Amino acid sequence: MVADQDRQELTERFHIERLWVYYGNTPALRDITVGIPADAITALIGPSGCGKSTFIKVLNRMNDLVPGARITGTVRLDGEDVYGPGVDPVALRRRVGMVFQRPNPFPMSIYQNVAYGPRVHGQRDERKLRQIVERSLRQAALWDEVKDKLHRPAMDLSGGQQQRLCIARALAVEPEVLLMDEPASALDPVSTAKIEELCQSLKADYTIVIVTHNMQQAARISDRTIFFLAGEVIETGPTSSFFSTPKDRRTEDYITGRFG
Amino acid sequence: MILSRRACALCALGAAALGAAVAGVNVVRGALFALAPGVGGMLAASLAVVILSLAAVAPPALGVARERAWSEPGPVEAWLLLVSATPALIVGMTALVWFVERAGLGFSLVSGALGLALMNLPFAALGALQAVRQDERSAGTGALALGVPEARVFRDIVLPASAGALARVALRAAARAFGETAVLMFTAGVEPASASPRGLMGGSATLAVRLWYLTSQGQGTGAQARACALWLTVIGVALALAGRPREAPVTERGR
Amino acid sequence: MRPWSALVVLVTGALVATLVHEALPALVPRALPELWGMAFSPPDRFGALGPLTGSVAVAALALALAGPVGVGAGIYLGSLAQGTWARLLSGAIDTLTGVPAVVVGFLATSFLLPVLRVVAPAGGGYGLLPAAVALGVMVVPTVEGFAADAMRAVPADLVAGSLALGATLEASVLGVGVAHARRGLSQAVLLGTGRALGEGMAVEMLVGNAPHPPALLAPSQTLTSVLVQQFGLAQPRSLWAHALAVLGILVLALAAGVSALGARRA
Amino acid sequence: MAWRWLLAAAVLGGLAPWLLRSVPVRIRVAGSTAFLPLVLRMVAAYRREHPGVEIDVTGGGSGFALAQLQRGVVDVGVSDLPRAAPRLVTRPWARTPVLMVVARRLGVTAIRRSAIRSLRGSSRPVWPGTRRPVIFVERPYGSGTQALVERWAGPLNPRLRPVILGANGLVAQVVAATAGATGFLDASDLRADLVPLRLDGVTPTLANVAAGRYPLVLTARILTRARPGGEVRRLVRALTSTRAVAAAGRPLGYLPP
Repeated sequence: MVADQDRQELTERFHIERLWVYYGNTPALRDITVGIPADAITALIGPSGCGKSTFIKVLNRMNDLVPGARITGTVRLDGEDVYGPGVDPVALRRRVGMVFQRPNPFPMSIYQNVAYGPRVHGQRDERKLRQIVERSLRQAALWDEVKDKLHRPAMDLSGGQQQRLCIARALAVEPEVLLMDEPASALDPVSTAKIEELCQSLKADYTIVIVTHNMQQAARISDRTIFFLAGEVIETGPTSSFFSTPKDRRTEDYITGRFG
Repeated sequence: MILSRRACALCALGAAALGAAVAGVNVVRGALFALAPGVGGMLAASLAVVILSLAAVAPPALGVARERAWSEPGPVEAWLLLVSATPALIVGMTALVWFVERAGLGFSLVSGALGLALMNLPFAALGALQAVRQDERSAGTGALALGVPEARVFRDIVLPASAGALARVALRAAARAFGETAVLMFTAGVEPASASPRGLMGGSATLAVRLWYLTSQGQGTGAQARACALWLTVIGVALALAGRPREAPVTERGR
Repeated sequence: MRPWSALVVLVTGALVATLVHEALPALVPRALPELWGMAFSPPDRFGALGPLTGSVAVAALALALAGPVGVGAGIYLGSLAQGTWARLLSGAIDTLTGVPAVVVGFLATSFLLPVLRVVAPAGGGYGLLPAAVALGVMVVPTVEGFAADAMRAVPADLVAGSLALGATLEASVLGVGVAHARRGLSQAVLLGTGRALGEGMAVEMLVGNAPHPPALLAPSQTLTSVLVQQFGLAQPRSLWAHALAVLGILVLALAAGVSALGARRA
Repeated sequence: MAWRWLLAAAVLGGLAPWLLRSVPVRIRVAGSTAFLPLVLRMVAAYRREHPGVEIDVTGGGSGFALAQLQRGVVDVGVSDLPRAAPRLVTRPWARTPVLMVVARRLGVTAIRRSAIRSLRGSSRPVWPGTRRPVIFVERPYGSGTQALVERWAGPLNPRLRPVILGANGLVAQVVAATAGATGFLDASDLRADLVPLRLDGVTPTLANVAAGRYPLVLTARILTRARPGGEVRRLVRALTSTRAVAAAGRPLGYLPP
């Protein structure tokens, strides 16, 4: 038992302890203690309003931008307190990339969308930038579709392509973690399948946290699942056992569709 | 039912008729006098103060927009909303004390432009804020998530994304300034520009102030007054129409 | 607060402070002769009540004229309107937005005053009535805009619910929709009133500016008309100038107060 | 970052008036609208002789000129007000007759001072010989014309409700349009549908003003702050030259003091 826990500590990328998040005086997350393993896909599931989106935004401090939000407890990334004094949220977000529910390409060309991040972070060499753009677009499985129109506006792409562009954009700054907030919920089934495939191929190099509404999706792609309900973590475990033998009654109710 | 649909439409058409009358009468009666002597100089003076005032109001308005783009509306917005109801006349009185008298700028186009900028300040700041917050696809948030500093995101992503909305705010501010009388009366003077241009430090009548002055001198029937009215209407309406906010198309319900 | 926001708040705050500072010497008790008199007539009579009544009366009258038109157009454009007529109407109202106040005043002096001069020769046609008509024309777009916004904010489900009961579209919008937007519609009228209270130039051209109790068709005063005429004439730091600043505070308080009442969200 | 910009703007703003003012010499003249035609004519002549000097001329009225002189916004003022202005230097400048006018169709052409006084003092004034009520069109406080008229013709009965108009041009417009109305204005605002009344049997002409026969004469003064600087002093000296006023004024209806 002790040995098992130790092994888990070693491979944990994020460790969250006694985390409370309040909006005004209303707690949105209550006393969360959970770990997120490195080089694996962790799925966050739960009904709407259960706090999973809040949770993911805590990880890269996007929550700082939500007015009236206040947190207590600790969030550690590789052992370092994310909310500690002297931590620059801007630098943190470079390490922890994020993809949003609705694709939100910048009002620029496809090429510039991907090159923007590295350029802001100091990459001036155009040849290197071109390499980064190509590599990121290949990683996001978009290269073949856009290589002939790199300088067309990103807004001309289809929704699914735009979302993969946003993933490429996030990958271009070489993050260690990739947060995805329901990345496929606004997409058609074909695009969704492509995004899922993409997650699988990225798993080897990145820690991926994905919020999803879709339990089949969670079961298909994730290694671990965390179930949120009303701001609390109800159950967490390897995806395989999570869906086959849930320990908590509420988890079972949720995954069998009895509520939510 | 107190109001029938027809009554609504009739009320609305009444408003439309008023609008058409205002515009139409001016165009027809003013057309012949559009080039009355002195009008060219005043048109130039009007445009100059408007452009100068926009240049003066843009940095603070965009500055506020940048600083508050990602914050929830708070006391700053509440205050701006409150003071945006300040009547132009009150702004003019203050501008007379501040710019004309204390700063020693005298009755001049510079004073006029500063007065107009002061008048438009809350309006422009609120408008710019609304414009940048309208970034619907939240591309700005996407850039923040890449670890780009806020100031950079604002410059590179939010500004281009909201350029259209910002331009419309600027056009509306220009329309307000172009037709403004109370502020300019106290800051830029009422006499028509002379044949020799007197520069930005000289006082000069703008179209709106001149029209008020002529009317209140009992010379409202003259060619110059009509020409002023014509230019004011044509340019004012053009600016207002060009700057009208894009709203969602009227939703078609039921039927 | 961050620098630009601080600057903007400071400058706008200083504007109010300047006005109060100018008025201060007149605000000590008994500094102004006849502060509550009906006539503001320098050099010795600084009655604020007359201009104040004039301002309130002219704004109320203007809204009595423009309110129904503006609200009606707002309801129509915000919910019922479809197709060409709606586009024409909203274009016309947007056009009206762009017509400067001074042009409205000019047109009223050219076309309305001569007619009223025949009706009431003793007053030269001047009075609250022509001023209110001009103001009414000016505030129609304001009222229409906010009224239409209020109607657009009515949840579509609400109207649909009424339609589902077999009510006609008109009945649904006017019954259920207007009931829901009632607060927003009254706010539209308040915002229009705020604008009417602060408008000076057109009123000054039409109201007659005589220090008498307000009348529909005889020269009267409003706060703004007194300020337009006299602010440039009063010697700085004279009792007259301080008294004018007091009128300025009244205008600001009225206009901003009524607008704030209108802008307050539920 | 923004602080730096603000600092720069503040410094620039502080320096701006000085920077901008140090460009060419600029003299600001404002004053009585009744005398504006004469001011404009004389300033135009002065500009031709002194091309390096910028002169802005604004009407605005005597009260406006006094107030703005005291604010330091205007350098030279033209006032036809009798009231003294503290700390300002006054020089007599020009005169012009004030006309009492009625609409031509009213049929009145002359009136005596005593008759005007009794009309103005009455609570229900009626034109002699008709039953038409008199409608008084007055000017506001701060108008030199109004001050002169009140001194000569007496105050209005407080129960009357006169029309008060801000400018002589408006007075002309309203009196012409209203039967029974009467008002006072200067010669430059006279129009064909108005009749200037003979007062105490004297026709308002420049000759009668010069001879001292016409009773209603408005006198304008040139005002400056104490000890004006070189360019302003030179302009004032040119403006107040009696010969120049006579030459420029006669065709426009003005006389030297």
